[in-house]
Amino acid sequence: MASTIRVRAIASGDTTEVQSLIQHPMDSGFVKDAKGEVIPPHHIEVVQFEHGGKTVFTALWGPAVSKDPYLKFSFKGGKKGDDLKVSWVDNKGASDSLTAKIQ
Amino acid sequence: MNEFGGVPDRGRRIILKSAVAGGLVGLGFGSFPFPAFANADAKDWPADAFKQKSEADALKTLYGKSAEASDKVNLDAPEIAENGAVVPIAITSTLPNVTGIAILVLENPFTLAAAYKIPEGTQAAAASRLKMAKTTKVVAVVESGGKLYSATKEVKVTVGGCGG
Amino acid sequence: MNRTKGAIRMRARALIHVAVFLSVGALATSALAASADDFKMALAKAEAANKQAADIKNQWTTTGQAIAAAKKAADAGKFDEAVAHAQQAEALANGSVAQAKEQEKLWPDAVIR
Amino acid sequence: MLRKVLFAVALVAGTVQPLLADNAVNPQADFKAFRKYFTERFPKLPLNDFVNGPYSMDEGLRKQWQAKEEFPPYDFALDKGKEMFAKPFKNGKTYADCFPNKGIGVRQMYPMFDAKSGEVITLDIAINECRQVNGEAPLDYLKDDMASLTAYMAFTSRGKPMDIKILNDPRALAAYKKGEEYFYTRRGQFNMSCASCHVQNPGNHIRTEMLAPALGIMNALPIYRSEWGSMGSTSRRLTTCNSQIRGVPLKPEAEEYRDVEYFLSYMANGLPISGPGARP
Repeated sequence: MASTIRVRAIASGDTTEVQSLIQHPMDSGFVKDAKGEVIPPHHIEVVQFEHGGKTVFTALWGPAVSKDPYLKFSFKGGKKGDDLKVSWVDNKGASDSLTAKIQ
Repeated sequence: MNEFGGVPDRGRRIILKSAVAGGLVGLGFGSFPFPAFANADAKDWPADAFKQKSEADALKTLYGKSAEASDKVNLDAPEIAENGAVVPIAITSTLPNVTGIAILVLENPFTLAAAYKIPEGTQAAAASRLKMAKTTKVVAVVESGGKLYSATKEVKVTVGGCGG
Repeated sequence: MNRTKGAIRMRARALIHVAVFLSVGALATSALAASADDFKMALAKAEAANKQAADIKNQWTTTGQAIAAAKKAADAGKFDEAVAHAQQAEALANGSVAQAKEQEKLWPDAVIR
Repeated sequence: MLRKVLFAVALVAGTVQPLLADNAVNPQADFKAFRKYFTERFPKLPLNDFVNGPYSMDEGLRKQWQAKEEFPPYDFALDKGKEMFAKPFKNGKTYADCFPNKGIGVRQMYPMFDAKSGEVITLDIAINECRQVNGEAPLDYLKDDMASLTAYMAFTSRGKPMDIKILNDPRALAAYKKGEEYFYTRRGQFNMSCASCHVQNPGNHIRTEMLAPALGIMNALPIYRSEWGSMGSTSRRLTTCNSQIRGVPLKPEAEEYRDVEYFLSYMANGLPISGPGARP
């Protein structure tokens, strides 16, 4: 199965810009389904980005983050070819991770 | 103790932890007896902060203090959201020693939308997409040198992002 | 650029609406309670009109909704209400048929020339 | 630039020979009038920008769209479509075997008139015909799989000018004419036609939504709507248009829908494919 994580990390000068998209319903817990029943909250809680043995970004998300959530940030360091690891965990305990190469 | 000082929900956390551990084995983590770094861990999630219904309570729970307005916090949000389900929001700051960024959507059922931990070497900037139930003030909060600074902008929402 | 605030003004089909309100209103003030047979007759008429609309592929969603409401009311034994909904459905269905016939002639007027 | 495009378009349109017996069907004249109407109504808008729908009409919307396009939420649907496209059927054949140029960069040719059946064939219909020929069950025209597949096929065609041929065949001209009639006919309890919104009011709001211009409206399909939170097929878009004006939608890919797609796509000849599009 394809990964739930898409990541684009591009090094330019001494900075690496990271953009990611994660496939997740991010159900808020306030929406009803076709039968009129509330869809319980189901959302990612923590996303972590690691480079060179160091956490470079941690996102803590509530149910107000959009479906298939997007994220963009930049960190100093990171060269073309370096590994960038992304991992997430949601409120039901599901998780996924991916290691991408910086471009 | 997580660094936001939020009190986690013990029982729930244990269940999540074991689920996460199971997930790691499933991902083939067993081949790394000494993993270099841990994966995203649900115990880092400040559950209480995400339950608050006002700006003051959310910030107090998350950071233990309140914020003052600053023009060094830049909040880029649309004046009129094309759809409340997906509103692009970008925050940047020129403040020094930024350690955290938080986004609050005041009219949502729960105020805190997202919080970011910014370690040294990472820029004080984050962009994401948020749901907004109705027209609302959005507050960007930046933690710098142990203090909180904020910028506020109103986003008009004509098609709400929580109605399905 | 070119953003106008005004929403589109729906050109309501005043006559049809008047007809619908009259039929519903007439029933509401009627002293005689409607029977199951009255309902069946009203429903048959509504369904026949809606079938006509279906044949020319021009049904309105509101017709189906009114028919459903009529059946629901009849199931609950509320025949006055059921007949009113059925009559409303018939008026809507007739409106959709009239619209299609009228449009057969009128649509070329809207073409960009 | 504009003149060049118009000239290229005129050449494309030149393949049409109006049915002499019936002067009422004149796609070339319709094409000229249609294009003139929209370019005069939006004189500052570059011709190729019409395909971006509401985002060509409003700066605030455009900025949000551009922010999302940096990493569009439809990326997952696109990848799913790519996977589906490459995956062989049970008999070992693939979609590539059914389409010209192996199905890559062909979106702009659809819908096309099929002289054998005498009917208008949309890309979605062609996909299901391909499946059936190869012993596979057809895809639901309203569901995500069809939208993902057409999204991928549109993606490989981005930038290619729409290239719809109205053959000199009375059946093709009749289909074109029926499409035009469907487009301009008022329906639904709201008594509105496609043209009420997309000719008379592009750039204006209906309730909370900004209306797209009819010129180039098909070039963006399929579309990912924020409102749906997913990629939606042409059929999904057309059927929801009908229900929004309180009309009972026709069956997906009904003759009328295919004909209106034929008409509108011909009107957009020369304008680039922008699908899969994103819309509020």
